[in-house]
Amino acid sequence: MKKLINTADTLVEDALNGMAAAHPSLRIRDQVVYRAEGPRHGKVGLVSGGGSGHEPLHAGFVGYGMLDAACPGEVFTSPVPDQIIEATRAVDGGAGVLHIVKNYTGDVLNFEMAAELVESVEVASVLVDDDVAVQDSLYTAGRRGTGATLFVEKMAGALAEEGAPLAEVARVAGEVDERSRSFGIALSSCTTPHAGKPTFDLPDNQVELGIGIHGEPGRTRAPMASARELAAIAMEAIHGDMPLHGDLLVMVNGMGGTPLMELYVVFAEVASFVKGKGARVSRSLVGNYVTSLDMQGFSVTVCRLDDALTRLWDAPVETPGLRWGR
Amino acid sequence: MKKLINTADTLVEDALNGMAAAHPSLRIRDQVVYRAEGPRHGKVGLVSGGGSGHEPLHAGFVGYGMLDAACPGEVFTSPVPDQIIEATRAVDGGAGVLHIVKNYTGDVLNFEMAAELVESVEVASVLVDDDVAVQDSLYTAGRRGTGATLFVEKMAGALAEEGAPLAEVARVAGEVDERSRSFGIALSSCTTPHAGKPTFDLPDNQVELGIGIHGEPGRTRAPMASARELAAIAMEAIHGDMPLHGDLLVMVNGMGGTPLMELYVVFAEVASFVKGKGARVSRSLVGNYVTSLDMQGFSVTVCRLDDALTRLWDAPVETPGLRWGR
Amino acid sequence: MDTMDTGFFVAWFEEAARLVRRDRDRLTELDAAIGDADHGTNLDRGLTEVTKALAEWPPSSPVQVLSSAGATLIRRVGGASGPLYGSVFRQMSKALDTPVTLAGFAAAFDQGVVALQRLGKAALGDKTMVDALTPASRALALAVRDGVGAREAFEQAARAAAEGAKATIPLQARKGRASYLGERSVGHEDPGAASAALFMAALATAAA
Amino acid sequence: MDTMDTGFFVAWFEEAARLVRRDRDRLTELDAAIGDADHGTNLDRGLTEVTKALAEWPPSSPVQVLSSAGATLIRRVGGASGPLYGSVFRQMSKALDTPVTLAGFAAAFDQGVVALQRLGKAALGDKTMVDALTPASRALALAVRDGVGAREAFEQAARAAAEGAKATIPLQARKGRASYLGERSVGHEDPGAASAALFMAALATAAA
Ligand SMILES: Nc1ncnc2c1ncn2[C@@H]1O[C@H](COP(=O)(O)OP(=O)(O)O)[C@@H](O)[C@H]1O
Ligand SMILES: Nc1ncnc2c1ncn2[C@@H]1O[C@H](COP(=O)(O)OP(=O)(O)O)[C@@H](O)[C@H]1O
Ligand SMILES: [Mg+2]
Ligand SMILES: [Mg+2]
Ligand SMILES: [Mg+2]
Ligand SMILES: [Mg+2]
Repeated sequence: MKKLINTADTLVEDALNGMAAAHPSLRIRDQVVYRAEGPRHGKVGLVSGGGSGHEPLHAGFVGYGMLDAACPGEVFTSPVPDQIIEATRAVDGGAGVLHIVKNYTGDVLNFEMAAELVESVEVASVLVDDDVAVQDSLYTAGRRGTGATLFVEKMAGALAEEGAPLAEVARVAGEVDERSRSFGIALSSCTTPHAGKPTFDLPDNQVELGIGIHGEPGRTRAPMASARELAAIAMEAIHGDMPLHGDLLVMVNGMGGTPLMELYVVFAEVASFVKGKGARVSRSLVGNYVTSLDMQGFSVTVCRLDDALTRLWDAPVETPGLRWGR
Repeated sequence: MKKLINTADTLVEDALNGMAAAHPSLRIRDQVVYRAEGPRHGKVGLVSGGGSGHEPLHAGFVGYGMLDAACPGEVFTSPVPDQIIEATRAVDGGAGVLHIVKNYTGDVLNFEMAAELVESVEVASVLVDDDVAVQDSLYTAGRRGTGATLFVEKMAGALAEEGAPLAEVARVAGEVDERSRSFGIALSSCTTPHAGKPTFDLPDNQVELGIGIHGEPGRTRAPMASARELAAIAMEAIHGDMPLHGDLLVMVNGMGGTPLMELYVVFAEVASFVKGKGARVSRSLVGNYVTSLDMQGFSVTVCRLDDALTRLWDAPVETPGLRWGR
Repeated sequence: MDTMDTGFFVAWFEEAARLVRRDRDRLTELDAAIGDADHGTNLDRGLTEVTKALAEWPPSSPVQVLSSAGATLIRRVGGASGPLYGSVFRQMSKALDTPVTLAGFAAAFDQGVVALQRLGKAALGDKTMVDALTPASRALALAVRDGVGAREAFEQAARAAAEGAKATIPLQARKGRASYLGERSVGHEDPGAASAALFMAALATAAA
Repeated sequence: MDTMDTGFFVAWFEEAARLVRRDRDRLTELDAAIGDADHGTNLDRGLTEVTKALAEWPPSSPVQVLSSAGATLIRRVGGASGPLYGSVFRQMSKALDTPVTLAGFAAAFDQGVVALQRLGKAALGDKTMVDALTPASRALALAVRDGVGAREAFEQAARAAAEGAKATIPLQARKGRASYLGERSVGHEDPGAASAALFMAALATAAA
């Protein structure tokens, strides 16, 4: 294993120091990342968080039009309640705070504990669970939260920026999640710095289908195939769960180790699949946004837009990881 | 080798189709990427190009405030004169065209041939050669063009957007190059789709120092070390060539396969090195901008800013790969 | 050992920290197979903090040891296991009567396991730490009923936990990250059950 | 074979295309060692286009074969080798007198090598294709002087090119991408010199 780190134990801290040095728009304190300018009176505060290793998610999405604070945990480990409590108090502008939580047992438990313990701040929370690879049943922890997290953060962030009340921001956040589906495919395992070796072994002629974002193995293995075939597998899984029609926001997301060039190849296939179903790619995003360290592979996330959501997507955003309109 | 491609032979074409589908602001014709809106009368046109595999460079930097056209070649192979001629003619708004050329024999020869053959368009050209790892002497092809290409494209692009004449745009482009230095370090080799295996073998305890951006081996090997030590090696090489002082634009660039988190760790070390020399990081960029397919590693590029260049850097830009102010 | 004093509880966590440090890589490897390869690191980080806190602010009662350990695990581990283990010990601290008899310990421990199940909603057989902790709790209850001594009781609990952990191997996970794997989770020991067995082994050692 | 006709020139490029296709991976591997692992692919792509163009628009003279091949290489290869090889054949086409005698061929070929050196500024010993093409050109000139027949002359040129290519192994590169490697370029055959040797081998075969 070769990694650009000082020590595995200081990785998160060192990376946050780098973020602070690179982005004067951020302020970082006690492993929480804030907008430098602090909370705005009357605006709903948005707090998200989760394990590190998914950069730019979440810390890279702190800024105008998106999050007010992000709580990064250790690599692939949910943050602890202290961070979340601290962040929630700090970003409250008197209008309450929305917790954006990916549906993992760890994230859910730590955010729940924090929400119980934080006092004097009205807290609502939205659970993101967009991954169609996992059956949502009594026999699983429910669908994972993956790529749609970015959509929720962006659109809820835009709405909060406009001054909408907490209940409305929470409602729209939930709506974005409900209208979103994801599916991920890995070509290689990632290597966590503490483990020091790949989480799983994957032969050269196989891929993992239905991966999450913690470098965990997927639901099944399949033979390695062309970009066209792999894109079709992901899109069929999504389309089977939520038939594609109308205007779509489509993200082809890299897992961290896949060249942008290849993500564009996948996007071309995804776009032609969408067209083939009579739907329309009306907004898109191609790049490394919700990653799993150095894993090679991609995920597709689709959100069915309406006019209101399109407007929220298009609204100005100014964060290290996503920026337009300012 | 596992890659998200259909075939190695169609890779560039497939990726460009994906770019076209993802970015309505681009128009792609005969393997040249243009701004969709076409040339603006009286504005100097900016054309760059080079091998593919460095995405988002160059095609991802086509748009307002940067390039007017990019000519992508095959993977790691300079474009051919036809592309450059076609692009040069298409983007001319009557004020002439600047060719931004990285100093590689292939790029230089193909752009030179194109410049000779293109008729009725005034062409100037700037050669980017910022890589301090290569000695600039009679016994080499001269310093390579690497990360500074992005700086040149951004700042010359901003100046062209303001309506400056060709000679002035070319002069400033050259000035940016002169004030910029880079050094790159690889932790792993990349794999080109045609070769199908890593370009070089690198033991787990070694790194390549002084790499370019074509996946070629570097000047020497050194033992694998901490982010702090590797950053110091890169920065000492740069500082030894161009003593750091004053306000600096600093880019920590990933080679394509390195997680963003690790790039931030490197950036923290680079920033503290700069501070230690009494200079100041006044602008920065951290991410995958000038890549070598799936190579793991990083490069640092430093540009000594003055007020005029800072203003050009800060000016609005709207491209798939770099965007702010609009 | 008729009653368990503060030193006993401190020894318990120190030994647990030692065992988890020793088996950190094994726990992480178990988690790599059906999870995200962080369980050993998570718990090692947490228990290191627990022993540090116990050394810095020496507790004056068993209840304090448990509440300090519970709070530290919640505050320092993160992930699923942090709040879950933290809740076990926090609830135990609330339910514990002093002086601590074996019967009192067993009752409080059972309350801890109940709190864990309330929080995590995992049932026996879902392939989680519950599959090691529930048999351990049952073993303690039986030992109390049968009038077995503390040392022997803790050894029986440790054995039950170890067997419970091993028995997770053929199960399909229904809770936590491993549940995403569906049938592929079969054939691997649950990392949380494995670490729970270490907690119970530490208990036996502390009593020995 | 007193003079060389259009068919001979077509056969030359067809054989060159065949050899480069056959040795594509070897050329790419040579380029991987001291360059960027694309020389085999580059040249294979270019020569495939050359033979396609020659088939689609059958040339009616040796000059047309050379100018078509030169233009196609410039228009389809890219990289350093595209313009360089393209210039050799384009210049050769300009300098060629018909009917093509061995002396005429040798003189035109030498003009091609001169054009290559004008463009690339590489001298003998810089570890480039020049190190294979210059000895080949010299061998042709000597054969003309000594009145050797064409077939024999081309074989001598092919041998000289092959030897020139091998002789690049101990050299340190001073031009092209390999020059960035400094001393590390020593010990490897230059890929462009190796492909130049294939061009000359193809010439000998076309004449056989
Ligand atoms: N709902 C739950 N109830 C009980 N135990 C659980 C539950 N979810 C997960 N666990 C336990 O937590 C362990 C994983 O802990 P850890 O790896 O530290 O956290 P994470 O899964 O967040 O990475 C599992 O092996 C399992 O024993
Ligand atoms: N200046 C030069 N003069 C002559 N030949 C050169 C020069 N630069 C490079 N070459 C030749 O080109 C070959 C490399 O070609 P190729 O790999 O196709 O292009 P690139 O170097 O652009 O990837 C080298 O092996 C060398 O023989
Ligand atoms: Mg985890
Ligand atoms: Mg090349
Ligand atoms: Mg885990
Ligand atoms: Mg090459």
